[in-house]
Amino acid sequence: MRISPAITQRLAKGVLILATISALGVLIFVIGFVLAGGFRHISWSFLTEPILDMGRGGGILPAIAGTILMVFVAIGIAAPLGIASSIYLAEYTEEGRVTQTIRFGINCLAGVPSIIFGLFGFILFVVILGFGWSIISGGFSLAAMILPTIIRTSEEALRSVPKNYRDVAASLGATRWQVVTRSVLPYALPGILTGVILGIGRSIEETAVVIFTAGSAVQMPKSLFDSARTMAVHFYILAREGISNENAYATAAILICTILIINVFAYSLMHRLMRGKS
Amino acid sequence: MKKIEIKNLNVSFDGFHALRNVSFDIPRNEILSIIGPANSGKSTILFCINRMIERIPNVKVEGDILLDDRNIHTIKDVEELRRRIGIVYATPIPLPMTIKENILFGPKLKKRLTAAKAGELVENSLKAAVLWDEVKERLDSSALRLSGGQQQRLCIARTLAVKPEVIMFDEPCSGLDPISTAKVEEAMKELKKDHTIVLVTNNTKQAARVGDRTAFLLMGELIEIDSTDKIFTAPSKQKTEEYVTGKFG
Amino acid sequence: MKKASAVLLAAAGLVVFGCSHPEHKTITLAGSTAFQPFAEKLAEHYMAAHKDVRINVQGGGSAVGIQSALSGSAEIGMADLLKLPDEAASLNSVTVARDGIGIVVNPKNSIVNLTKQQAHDIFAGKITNWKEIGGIDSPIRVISREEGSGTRRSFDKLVLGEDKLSASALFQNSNGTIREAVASDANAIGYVSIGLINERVKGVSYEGVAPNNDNVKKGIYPLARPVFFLTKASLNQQTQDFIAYVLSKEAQDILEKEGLIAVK
Amino acid sequence: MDKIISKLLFLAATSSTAILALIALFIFKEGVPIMAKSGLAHFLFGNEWRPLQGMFGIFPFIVGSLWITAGALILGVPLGVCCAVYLAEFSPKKWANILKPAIELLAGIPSVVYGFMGVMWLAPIIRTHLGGPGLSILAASCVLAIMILPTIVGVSIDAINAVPKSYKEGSLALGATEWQTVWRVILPAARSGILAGVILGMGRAVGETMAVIMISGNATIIPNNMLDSVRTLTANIAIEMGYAIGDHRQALFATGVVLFFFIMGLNMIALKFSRRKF
Amino acid sequence: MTNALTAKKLDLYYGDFHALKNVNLAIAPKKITALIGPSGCGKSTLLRVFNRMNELIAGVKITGEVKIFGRTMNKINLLELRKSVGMVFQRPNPFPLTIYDNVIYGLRIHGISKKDILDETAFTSLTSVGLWNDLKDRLKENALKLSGEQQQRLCIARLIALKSDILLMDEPCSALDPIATARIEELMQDLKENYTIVIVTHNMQQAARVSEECGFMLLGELVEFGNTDRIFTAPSDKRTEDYITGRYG
Repeated sequence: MRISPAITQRLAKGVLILATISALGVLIFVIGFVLAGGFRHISWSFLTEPILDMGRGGGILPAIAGTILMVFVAIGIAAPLGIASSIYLAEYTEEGRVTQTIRFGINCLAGVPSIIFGLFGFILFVVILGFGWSIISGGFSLAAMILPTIIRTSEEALRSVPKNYRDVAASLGATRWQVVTRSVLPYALPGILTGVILGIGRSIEETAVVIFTAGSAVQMPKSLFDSARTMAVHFYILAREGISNENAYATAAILICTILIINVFAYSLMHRLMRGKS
Repeated sequence: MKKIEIKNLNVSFDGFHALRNVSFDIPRNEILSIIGPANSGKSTILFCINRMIERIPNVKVEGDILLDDRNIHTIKDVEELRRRIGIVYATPIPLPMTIKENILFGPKLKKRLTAAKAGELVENSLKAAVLWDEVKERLDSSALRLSGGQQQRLCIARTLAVKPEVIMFDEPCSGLDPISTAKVEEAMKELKKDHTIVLVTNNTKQAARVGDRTAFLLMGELIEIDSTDKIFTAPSKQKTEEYVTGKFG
Repeated sequence: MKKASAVLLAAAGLVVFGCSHPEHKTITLAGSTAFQPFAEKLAEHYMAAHKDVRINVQGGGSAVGIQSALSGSAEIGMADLLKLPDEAASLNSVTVARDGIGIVVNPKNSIVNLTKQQAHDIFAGKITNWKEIGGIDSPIRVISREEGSGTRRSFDKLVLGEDKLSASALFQNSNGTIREAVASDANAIGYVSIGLINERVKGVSYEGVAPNNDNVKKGIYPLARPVFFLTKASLNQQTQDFIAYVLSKEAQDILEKEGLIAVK
Repeated sequence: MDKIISKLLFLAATSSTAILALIALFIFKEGVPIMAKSGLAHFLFGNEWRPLQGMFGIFPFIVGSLWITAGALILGVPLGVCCAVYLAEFSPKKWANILKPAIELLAGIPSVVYGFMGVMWLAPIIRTHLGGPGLSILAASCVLAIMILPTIVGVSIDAINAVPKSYKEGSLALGATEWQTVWRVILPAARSGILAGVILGMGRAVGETMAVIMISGNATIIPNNMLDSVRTLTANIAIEMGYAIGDHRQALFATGVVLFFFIMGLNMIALKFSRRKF
Repeated sequence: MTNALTAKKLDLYYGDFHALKNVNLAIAPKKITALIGPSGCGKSTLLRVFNRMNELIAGVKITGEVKIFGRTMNKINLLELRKSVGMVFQRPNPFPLTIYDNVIYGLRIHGISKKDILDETAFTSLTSVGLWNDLKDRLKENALKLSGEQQQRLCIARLIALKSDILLMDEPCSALDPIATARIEELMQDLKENYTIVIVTHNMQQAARVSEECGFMLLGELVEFGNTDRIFTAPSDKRTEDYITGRYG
């Protein structure tokens, strides 16, 4: 017996919907669980006080500061480098042996596990260059880790700008750099931003790299050469060592909120940018 | 007086021979129409003349093109060449910015403009493209809100703003209604007083209406070039006659 | 373009800020994760009294302690080992505290005492079910520290002697995680610093002696190892001052209060 | 001027490859000697990991990584692909526009949070209902399946969207149902792209560290079934790095070398798939 | 004889945009009917009404009555409708499957899986589009390796395999060169023995060459419909005359 296509269609659709719902269910469960467990313990002082008694008491201000500084360093290096790379790949060269090699490097780097970036950062920045466990070491290592993400998304964004715009600019006598800066970059900006946001997200959530390269000092960092812990590391230590489940949940809740806010902010910003362009 | 001279032009993309041994002249202050069915290489000729073809990967160009008796490949500053030879594309491509910014895009690439100079330039360019009266009230609104015909004339105005000597039109009316088409054609006739004009079109009737001379291209080969009257009334090649009477294409 | 240059400027500013070396004197401690929380505590007290000094405490493990002392990336390396390895021969070592190791089980477990032989057999994988030593009929889940940990080395030496750890043992990489793992699994057995035993796990007597600091001090509870501070031969003044502080009565009292055994 | 810009951009573009080379250099320099010393075959296929006794056999970890990864793929791929098909082809556009970023958000939740949730929820459930230590291959696979979901969904949606609209039109115009169109034309056409996504997800699963340490129990034996505890290559590096000296430390870097080759291999396969035209 | 397709008071909106305005027409069976008009006039939209492909686009609203061989279109099962009203697209769109799988795709989705029937159909359909002799040894090759013309023939073969009654062709030759175009036009002449063909083209000459009946559309209106020869020689509407004499388009 042949099942009629219409019924097959309905069955298949049911399965697909079920799969989508369960995937979303997991998301909602994880976020909901963490937020529900964490919000009770969040207070203004939790956000603004130093870490006391290994995290059992006080707040998480140093971890917040550490996170921000480390992300800042990582993005400050990876974004310009990554965007420049993507401009080279998308606008300045033809596909060939050179781009193949470069692309191979990017793809491989994208696949390197974070623990390897941790080892690498530890050897190069912490030991050989003598930065010690520090925000600088952590930021540099994170920058290496997020570089491929930024390159890939930016390149895609550049390529999605209609070819016509380049032709028009070139036909009006724009140099290659003018074509890029005046008629490509402005329209690729939302996409590039997405890449940067992804990079920020990955830096915020990364734990292994940070533990290996930035250490886990609880004090407020006074310079970029100080060791610091990020919120993700703080959460890991609190939860793993059973130091304080309340504070662990609270930290995780703040962490997830941060990521949510960054995403929502980025999407709305992108929407605004897009609206101006079409 | 010839403005542009094309000698033995051969172009191939990835092994596809797009133009074979094409040679002809483009006279000064005239409209030359290039006609032929789709994919016969009409637009490719235009891209060779302003060297936009160099932006396409894996393309091989042989032969010489002379602009005012100077080989364009000896011109170091390719941007300068493209300023001297403007192009208007088949579909209007306004950049997603205001009307004014669109017009000033080209001039601003070269130098800064005072507000007065810029205003003057915008007005003159739009007037020459027969668009001024329709948009003078809303120069600062987005160019994307204009109708198709207005967009195309805006693109002409944008090309004019860099003061080119030659203007090439690549099927400029294929998406336009009768009235807009007539306006664009009117603008072209107006422009030939000061410019040399090359018009690529697949509308043979349009070529008959506006062209002083007409070239017929078929599958990469130049079949015939002559005065427009001659091409449409007494062509010397059978293929030309078949095409202009609609036997194929 | 303006935006791009603003970003560049900001980045440049960041680098300058980063390069201006801090004016306060910094001491970095790194090493033993078991001692890290205590060191942090001492640092907190010391810095409160000496505003010009900054103490950085890093974990990493005893091996990291030895290495960072050797390489100079930390002024003080912390290690909790029965015996220092040969690599550390060139370093000055000073014992700052002693730490007992308590065998812990889940509070639901009825076992209260293990003989030396029983502990040895459980951790060596020879006894695999709780009923063999009078408990309920369920498999024993041995949880140990990872290879190289100071606590692990000391424990292996003291309990297992020359024998190997059970092949099916699970591993956790800190005292806290062992405690959490044992707290959540009714069949688990592990070992942690005595100071970390709390209501979530049950400390088991060893040869009839309860795991607490008094018994360690009296010398009747044998599972304990020293904590060393390792330094290079030449020391700067602030580091010497800090070590002196750690050995002072005040600091040693703090350690006692937190669950370690003072050396003086 | 344009020449200088071009050179600078080229330099930026090579940075990824340079970083990759540096990583390889450092990891290999530290790791290769011990592999030579204990013999490559012994190192790769030895069953005993007793670094203090000089026994460096990482075979159990290779097996562990493979088990966990395979489990994650078996659970995650069908779910992810179904989700992608639904969002790309069936769901109302409005939903897709909200749900796609929502699922991408899953990627932004720190892996340690997933690990912690696994320890708190999944492990006890498995321990009480299925037996074993709870901290097991099964638990780790479940957690990783959720973690690789965003990668698989994202890449698969892109692959499906990249299938020319004309195929869909052609099929529908022949009287096919939407499901028939998806099953017979779109999925085959998007196959290579989806496979590339799966391999990327696999890379993430192999490379994940912190969540796996928390949830897999880290035993050094070769597992017999899904309920046994195992240790992965990444976990081996991360948990012992702090205590490793001399040969032991080199052996951990050597584990990194193996991991590196593993990932490179996966990437090359992914590259091959993503290059292949329909 | 019942008309193959009829439309009465057909209006179509894309959101706010009124794309088809009160279209009334009747298309005779076993003839070739051409729809001409400048880009954006609604001719493709009209064509897509007949197999309900417009409904894939969000925000489409259709009013009026469409009948197929006398049956009201909306009462026919959508899948059956699309089976009997086949469509050939502007760009050849064979599936990325083997040639064989492409031809018998329609049969498979409609539940036929007997190998001998499939083989038989592959043979007859490929024969009737003139591909069998060239491709009989290459049936297992990927269809995307074929030339543009072969691909377009293959797409027609797919419909013949399904025994569609009506073939809708949406600018089927616009991606082909003149020689391939001529050959597809020839094929259409062969097919009209058994099929009703509706072709949309922006190439007036093509409409004049191949069709027996012709409709001229402008800005969503069907301006004129009738015998092709008459439309091209003695159009009754001024707008039609302007278009066919090349005033615009």
